[in-house]
Amino acid sequence: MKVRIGIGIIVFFSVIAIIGPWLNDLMGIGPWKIDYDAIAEPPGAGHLLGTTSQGTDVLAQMIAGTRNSMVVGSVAGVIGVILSVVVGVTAGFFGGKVDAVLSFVTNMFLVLPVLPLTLIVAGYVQDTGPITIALIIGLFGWAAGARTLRAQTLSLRGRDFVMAMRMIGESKPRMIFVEVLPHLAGWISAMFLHLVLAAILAEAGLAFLGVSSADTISWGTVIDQARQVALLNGMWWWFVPPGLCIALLGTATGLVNFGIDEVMNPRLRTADIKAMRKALA
Amino acid sequence: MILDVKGLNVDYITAKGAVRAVNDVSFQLRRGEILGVAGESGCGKSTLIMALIRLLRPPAAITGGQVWLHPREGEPVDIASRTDRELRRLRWRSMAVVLQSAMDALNPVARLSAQFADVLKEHGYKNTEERTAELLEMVGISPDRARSYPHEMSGGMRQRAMIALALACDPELVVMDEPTTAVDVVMQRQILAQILELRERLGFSVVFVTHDLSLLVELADRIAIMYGGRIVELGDAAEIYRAPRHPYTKGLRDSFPPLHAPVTRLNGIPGTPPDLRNLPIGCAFEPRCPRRFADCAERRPELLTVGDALAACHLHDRERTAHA
Amino acid sequence: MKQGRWRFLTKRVAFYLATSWSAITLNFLIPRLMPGDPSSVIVRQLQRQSGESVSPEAVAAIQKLFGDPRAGLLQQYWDYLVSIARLDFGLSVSRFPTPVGELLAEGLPWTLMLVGATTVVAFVLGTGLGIAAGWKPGGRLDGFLSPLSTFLTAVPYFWVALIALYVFGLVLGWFPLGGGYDPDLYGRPGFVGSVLEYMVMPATTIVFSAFGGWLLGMRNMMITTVSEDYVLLGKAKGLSAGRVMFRYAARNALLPSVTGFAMAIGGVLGGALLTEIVFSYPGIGYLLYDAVSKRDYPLMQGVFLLTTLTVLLANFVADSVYVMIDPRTREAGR
Amino acid sequence: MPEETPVLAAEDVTKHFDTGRQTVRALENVTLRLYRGRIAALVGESGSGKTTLARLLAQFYPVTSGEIRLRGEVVSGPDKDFYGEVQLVFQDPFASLNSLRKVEHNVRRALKLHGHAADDAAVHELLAKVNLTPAADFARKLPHELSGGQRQRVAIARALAVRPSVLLGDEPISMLDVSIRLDVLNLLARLREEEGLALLYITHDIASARYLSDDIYVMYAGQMVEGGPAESVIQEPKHPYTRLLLDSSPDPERAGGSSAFTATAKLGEPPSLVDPPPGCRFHPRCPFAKEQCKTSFPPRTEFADGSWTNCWLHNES
Repeated sequence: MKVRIGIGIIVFFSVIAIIGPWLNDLMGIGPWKIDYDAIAEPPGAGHLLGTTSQGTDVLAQMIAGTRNSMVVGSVAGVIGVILSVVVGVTAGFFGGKVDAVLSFVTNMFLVLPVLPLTLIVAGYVQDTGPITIALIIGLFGWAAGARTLRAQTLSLRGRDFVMAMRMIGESKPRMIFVEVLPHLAGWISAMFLHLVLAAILAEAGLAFLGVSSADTISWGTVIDQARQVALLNGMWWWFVPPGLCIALLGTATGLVNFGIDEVMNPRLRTADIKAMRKALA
Repeated sequence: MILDVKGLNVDYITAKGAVRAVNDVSFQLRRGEILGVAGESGCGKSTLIMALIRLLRPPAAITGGQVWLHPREGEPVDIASRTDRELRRLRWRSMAVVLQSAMDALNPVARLSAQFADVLKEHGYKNTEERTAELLEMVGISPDRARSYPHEMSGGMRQRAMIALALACDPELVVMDEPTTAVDVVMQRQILAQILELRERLGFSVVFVTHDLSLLVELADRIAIMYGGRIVELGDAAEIYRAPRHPYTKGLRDSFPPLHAPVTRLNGIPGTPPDLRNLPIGCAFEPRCPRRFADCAERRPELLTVGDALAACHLHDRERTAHA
Repeated sequence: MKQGRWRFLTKRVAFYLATSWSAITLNFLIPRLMPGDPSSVIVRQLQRQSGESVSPEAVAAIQKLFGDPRAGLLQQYWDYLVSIARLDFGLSVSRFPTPVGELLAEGLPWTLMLVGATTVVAFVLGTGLGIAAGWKPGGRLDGFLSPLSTFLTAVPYFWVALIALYVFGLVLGWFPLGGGYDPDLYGRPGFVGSVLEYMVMPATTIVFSAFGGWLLGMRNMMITTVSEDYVLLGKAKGLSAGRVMFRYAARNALLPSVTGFAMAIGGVLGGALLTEIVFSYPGIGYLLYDAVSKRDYPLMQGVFLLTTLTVLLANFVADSVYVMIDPRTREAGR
Repeated sequence: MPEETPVLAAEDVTKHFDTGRQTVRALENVTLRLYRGRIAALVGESGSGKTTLARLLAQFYPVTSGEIRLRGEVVSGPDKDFYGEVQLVFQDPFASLNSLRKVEHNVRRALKLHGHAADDAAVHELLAKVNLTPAADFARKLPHELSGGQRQRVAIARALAVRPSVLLGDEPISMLDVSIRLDVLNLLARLREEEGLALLYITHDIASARYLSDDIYVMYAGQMVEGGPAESVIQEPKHPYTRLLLDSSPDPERAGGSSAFTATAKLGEPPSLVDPPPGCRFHPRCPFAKEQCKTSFPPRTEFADGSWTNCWLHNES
């Protein structure tokens, strides 16, 4: 049930991200379109979520922002997952010196605070569009995942079935891809969702600090602009929706991860315990 | 008599439904007696003894029957119906437990001394250090090991410490869940010898669960054989070994190659243990039984007196009717 | 036994020293990895931004930070290391000619106070509630706290801060809108009280956003630990439920939480810096905002180094705590 | 003992594990030879080195000194040809099969990698050989749908698929339910008959060693202390440790009531292999230990019934 709600929310935002521009056209609104008759207007019939101090439609901005936030999240997620799989699985599977070096690098990235590091790099890079931001976040956010995957791979590698397959002469690539990686599917998907959320949060944080490009709209940039004007003028409808969207998407990934955790660690399944209490009551 | 179990049922209750792991089990345990419980994995033997001391983990729960404990002092208590709070008074003073792996059962972050001290204090002992030393010496561990953490001891030592811990408050009943499975044969023998000796000295009763029937024959006074959640045979240990009444007991006995007697070809028990979610209508052992006949698939045999023992097998219906 | 602990800690110290060195080196390399000569790029950027020419002193400050481009890279690196060793982080461009070190020294106590206090409170609160939720999984408390925490961990810190500022600062007017203390009381009797008053909102929002993560982690570990044999034995011994819950279950379930500190502290710190900005709190976060918006690179890099070293130190503290509470401290480390 | 060349042999093998600060002396100068069509049992407690010896024979790691010989040739390292001849069956059938792969995957890969026909018929034939019938049904099952005994059969079928001449069984039945252990032992005995395999059966259960094997070897703390035809080792143990092992094993036949366990002699525990006792490593626990035992490991004494032991008690002359 939890998992279904989570997946539902994720699918909803993904669909909005894909069809956003058409949806805006369909409703006759646009993120840059200025309605001079409705400046700083609270939610109402004309503008469902109200307008900004410049007279742009908040709903249209949210819809347009969904795409960029989701792009940052998924690009960073993909990059982070690839890096953590490559580093973690390689370190865990081959062990020895390879492991020593990779683990050191992983542990280092793990303790370096990501936000200031991202900020420094983003500060120097001239282009601060969503893809660049996503690249930087992905590049610095893989360490926790790599650490988990290394530990899991290490334990898998020591299992008898891997030894047994080695004894019948299975090749290393097949061993990694056919015998070991499928066991990590749960971890990898949990990690991906985690990274997506972390990236969206990080992007919003960067935008909040002013590191974003002027011609893109994301949930983060909406909050950033709203902060400067909306707060003092009591325009809650401007800064509440973007944060709520981030929180909703984040909750959704959390809910899905609950489900993944329960599959991987059956002790966490609470449904059975509830059923028992009910039966005995 | 220390324990009187009447019609005990234990279910595993999950979102998909309930599975009965212990089914209508009744027996009595005498003071100072060692009762062995043997059977294959999944037969319900471990669940049974954990139910006896109300230590079941969710989703297992007692769903029927009574477990009457007759303490030295005071009225008999039905353990199955008391609240956890009420049971606390009885725990460790009247009933203690030894688990299969001491490595898992001892708190990894506490010294041995602390794990003795907390239970001793809880039950009103004053000189906890002295008592701990005495207990450790009883199982052949030097008292200065009390300062050790579990991971600093050998497997055999941990297991003996676990037994010493179980005896800390001079219990009347000790249930033991495969306490020697994790140690080597030589250590197993030392531990079993110690259990027998301490039982002589201290007079506690034991319910001892194991999959190793050959070991029980030497250790236990009586043996209960479980299959598919039920007791299928219960009798004197030597008797069970010499003349098993139930074909399952016989199969189990013949699963152990002899140590000194001439070797003959043995076959164990073909087939697999029953699926508790889907038990046969008749005798649960029927599909694997070498001596099954028509009745076995249709009616479930009751656990009835056969000679000096109890057995649940239709083979003895015939004897009984023939005698009658 | 004791030896094992010392060996473990020595290894960790070596690791943190190596990591600090890497962070310092990274700080040196990043600007130099950018295309072109970093100082002139930055000067040009500053000019474009402010629309007026950059003062020669500022140019000199920037050049000092990025080294004389004519000198070899190794020479630059050496000069850089020497100045870091003297705690010389260069001069701020936006508040020229204040040394970066001075600015950081002003901001650090505020941030340490805010982040230190909130981290401790969030950890204790989250872990405590996690113990309670995990003790009875699927129970009423768990059914309420787990979804709530899932939501809270997903909410951006600064957004919570904005809402708090709007509701409690603007609408209700309960708390001051920003700053670290009442400037009128500076150096006068009510100063400490005003510091506390100004801290309430930022601290509360940080705790509010951070404790959910600890709660979920602890809950899951607690559930896993509760089904261990030693917890069952605690119950079998007839000990009180509270004793079993704390001495047997929670005591063991806590270990991974301490290890997980490394991953969490960086995030909490990042969130706290953003929260400072919302409340115009005079700490490192506000400096960082200034640095970013005014392209004050020396200050930015100073903040990066300082936060990194602080996080490493916090991690070392966590490691030391771990060594004290886990007698098995593994030799391999993590 | 036959005079032919052993199929697989460990000759004077020593194995020390270096863990950085400590050296674990797991195996000292051990010799073990496996012959075609014969079953040798290796008996000992945990820490005796029996699993280490099996893993050296299977080339999981290199020897510290001595050599592993395959048909008389020194083996230099694990390669495909070696594993075409030597296979090992693990103790835990829950761990030795990939839980995400069907039964047929295991067997089919083994067949394919060693250049044998890997069609359904070949897979089913192998499964039938280990009594997994109907083979077509079992081939499509996942490990969690099988009982422990059935899984162990799959593991054996996978090992047989490469058509090995040596099968090393590392406690292959100790994790199985009592009632099906004999089934697996009987299967191993049949494979020896039908395929002429050389078999090593590692166990801590000396009664099952006697049931299955032709020869029994006894190890203690990394040293080989006794060996010979199964019956002579069981009925007339020469080494005090073998006697201790036999006396400790449960034996219902011995039962004169519960008297069997009443001797509470403090029998001690096996020594640490980091700092093992000098000489015969059993001497601290041996009731017959002499000065000699504490200083040097005894040479081998051979007996007329084909058995031998390394014990100073039998080396008076």
